[in-house]
Amino acid sequence: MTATDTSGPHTSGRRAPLTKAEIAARVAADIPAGSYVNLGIGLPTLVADHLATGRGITLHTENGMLGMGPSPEPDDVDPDLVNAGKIPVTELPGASYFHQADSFAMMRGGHIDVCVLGAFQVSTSGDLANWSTGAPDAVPAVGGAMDLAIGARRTVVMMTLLTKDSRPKLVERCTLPLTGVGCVSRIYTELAVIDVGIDGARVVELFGTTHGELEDMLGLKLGRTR
Amino acid sequence: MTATDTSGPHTSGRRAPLTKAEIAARVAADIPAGSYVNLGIGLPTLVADHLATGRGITLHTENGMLGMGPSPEPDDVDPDLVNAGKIPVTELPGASYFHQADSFAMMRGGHIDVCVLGAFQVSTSGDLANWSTGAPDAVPAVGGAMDLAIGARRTVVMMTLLTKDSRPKLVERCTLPLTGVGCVSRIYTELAVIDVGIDGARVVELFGTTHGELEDMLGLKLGRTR
Amino acid sequence: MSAARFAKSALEALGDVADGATVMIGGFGPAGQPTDLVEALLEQGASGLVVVSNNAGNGDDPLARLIQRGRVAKMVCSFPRQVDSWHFDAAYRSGQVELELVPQGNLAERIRAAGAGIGAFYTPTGFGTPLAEGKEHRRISGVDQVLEYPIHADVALVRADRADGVGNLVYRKTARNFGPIMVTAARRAVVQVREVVPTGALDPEAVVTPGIYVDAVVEIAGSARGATGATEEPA
Amino acid sequence: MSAARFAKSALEALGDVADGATVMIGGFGPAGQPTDLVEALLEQGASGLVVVSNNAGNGDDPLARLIQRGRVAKMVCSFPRQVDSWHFDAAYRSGQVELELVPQGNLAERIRAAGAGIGAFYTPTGFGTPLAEGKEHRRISGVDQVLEYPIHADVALVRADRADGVGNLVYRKTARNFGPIMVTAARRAVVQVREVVPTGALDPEAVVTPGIYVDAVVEIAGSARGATGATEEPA
Repeated sequence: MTATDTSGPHTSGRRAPLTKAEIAARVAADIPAGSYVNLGIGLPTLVADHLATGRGITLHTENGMLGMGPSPEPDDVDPDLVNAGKIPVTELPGASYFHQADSFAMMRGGHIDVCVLGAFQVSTSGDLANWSTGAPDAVPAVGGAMDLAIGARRTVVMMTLLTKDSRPKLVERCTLPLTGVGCVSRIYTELAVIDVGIDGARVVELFGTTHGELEDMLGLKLGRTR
Repeated sequence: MTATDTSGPHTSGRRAPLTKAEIAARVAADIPAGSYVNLGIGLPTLVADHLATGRGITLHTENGMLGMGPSPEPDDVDPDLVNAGKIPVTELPGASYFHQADSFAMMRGGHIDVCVLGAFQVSTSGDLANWSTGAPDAVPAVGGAMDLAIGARRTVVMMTLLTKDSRPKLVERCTLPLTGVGCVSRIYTELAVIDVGIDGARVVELFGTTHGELEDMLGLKLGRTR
Repeated sequence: MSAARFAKSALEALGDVADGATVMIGGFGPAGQPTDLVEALLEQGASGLVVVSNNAGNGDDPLARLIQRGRVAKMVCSFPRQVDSWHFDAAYRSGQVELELVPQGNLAERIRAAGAGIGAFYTPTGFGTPLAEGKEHRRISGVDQVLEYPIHADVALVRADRADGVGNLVYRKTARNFGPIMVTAARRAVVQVREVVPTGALDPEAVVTPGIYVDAVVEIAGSARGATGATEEPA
Repeated sequence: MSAARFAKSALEALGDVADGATVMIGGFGPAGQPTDLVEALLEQGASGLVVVSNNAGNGDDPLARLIQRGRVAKMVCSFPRQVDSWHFDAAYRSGQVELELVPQGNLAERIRAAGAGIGAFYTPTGFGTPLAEGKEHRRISGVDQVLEYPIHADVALVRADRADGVGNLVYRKTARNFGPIMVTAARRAVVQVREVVPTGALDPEAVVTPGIYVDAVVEIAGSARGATGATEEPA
């Protein structure tokens, strides 16, 4: 599904960094037809725009629905029909509703094929930190993040590779409070697609940078897929 | 709800033993209006005939239904609509269907007010044995007995007081495999209504026998309610 | 539970709530919030409450005002922080309200466990995170899991779409959320509905909450589609 | 799971079942038995099966014949003994089939736990009885409870009433029983329905099993109301 010949990751190094929409499209391209998918709040919601209809991809929203459609026209907003970000959505043919325990059973029982989450930090071993900035005066909130992170068959992260003050978000070890341990399998960023996990971080694809530049930027030794 | 003045249990001693239908009526008389009730297979099913309509009593069947009605006319038998004994039943207005986990959650979560079960043995402390005769060659089967015994708010037993070979079924200690520990609060039999539990066995009402005769018959010391 | 009672007002449906009671409040953001019942709780006066709810109030909605007035001693929820959760934020920062932060799936499963008579359960959610600190855990089938306990309540306040004469309920779209499990976990479940319909009018195959779980029902005319005020709040 | 496939025959829907597989079979007595799918399993030929089902066959129904032919190594069920369970009785007495007897509520909850990602749970059911012997237990909130583990399966065979084009299912009356939980607990869920209806024809509020749980569907004309043969069996 992704580039696996060794020339792939490296010859693509001189392409430009991706826009957010392009990252979303790149995430979408990896989602197999027929998948059940949960998109986390924030950046990952952009992925929906790139899931072509006709591929039979069904969106789950953990507040209790399968078959979620796009935002409604203003006149069609229904306050009883919202997504996990409390944003009004619509219902597609074949939709179904269920209560919170059933919805999280669906997620926690491993029935969702792909979950796309945002992140503050991801470790090279796949640990995820995406619910708390660790600021001492912050009001904490976790929502479904911890369930989503470990419940899906495959959890991937869509994020910028650097924070606003240019610190790497892909790290040897997360310093922020964890959401889940070893749960992320791949990150999609503006500069690279990188697999993470027990084998460490391995570059899958580069955009507007080189393997060496990326290693320098992150202060990490990165492997290559295959 | 039951006789609580001390004259009650004793002056009633010279009434005749109850028929099975009369035991069922006696059980029914103790069930408060508005109750949700589960009737075990066998003898307890007779209780349904004595639950007057208009008292708002709703029958639960653990195979997945509330609002169970009586047996259908032969032409109206529906193989998709059976009770826990796999006998065809009917649906009353206000009925609802649910799956096995939800049905047993209803039972196990303490939402059923009264469960009426049959028994092989009940101990004076309220232990129940009603699923296995202990015969070495028997094919065992338990069904929902263990869940029903301990799940309901109040579990009572309807049974004959003696086995076919005249051995007492109310015993100091069950010798047959247990269904549940300390779960029965009252037994209804042809000769007596008896409370059981941590305070031991206490006679509530007698039919055609005396307190002393009953003690001799059972080989037990019996208390009196109040 | 005995048969559902139909009340003439939210306050009558609510009945007596003791100081220090644990109160579950349904809803996920505005969807499914039992706004009129929480208003009634404000009026009723109980304090020192433990409130179990996914969120901790938006803007000046009734739950937010309950917190503002110091009536809530503790919130058990997954996502208290909202752009307009200023009353909770202030109460939390001043130490006026205690917070038990629970992952949303654990919140749902713990409420379900209370209703289903489960004593405790092991789940991988939260293992290795600050929210599992101090909790018992063990490795089962190669996966590290945390032991979680049920959450029971004295009262559950829930909004549904329709009830029939025996208290069977159906909900509407994602407003279903916590309602069906909260009514199972509370000693008393109080429900506001848009419409009470005659017994027999709900399809027995489509009943979501059987009447056995429902203790009191109040019909609030026009309480569907956020007309109780929920729509006025930012999402 | 990926989108449901619609098969032309029960055998095609069943697909490959390996020797030694764990197979869940829905139904409570005749109600909800996926008779045609179990017939297909007979024909398909897998042996050494572990079968999880509330009962262990009636008369000469397909499950009874599966046992009779020595294809079942172990039954996991709550109530194998029926007036006409002669094939199971004989196989059990001769030691040909192993039996794990499970209280019906534990059977249901363990199947649900498998589908819901619960690692294990404590329940009071069975404590102090022979069926809890050797099991871990502890006292929680003053009640003795037994630790029970999930039951997973390779395949679930289930009967529903209708399916739509994405595999959403509705059931009929007490034939619902184990279907909705078994499809969540199996790596592959195969469903026989009376009727396949167009996507959009099922009310999203009344869907009992969302299509995510369904891998293969076969329409068996006239399979409602026991017309698949279940009615011929004594209750």
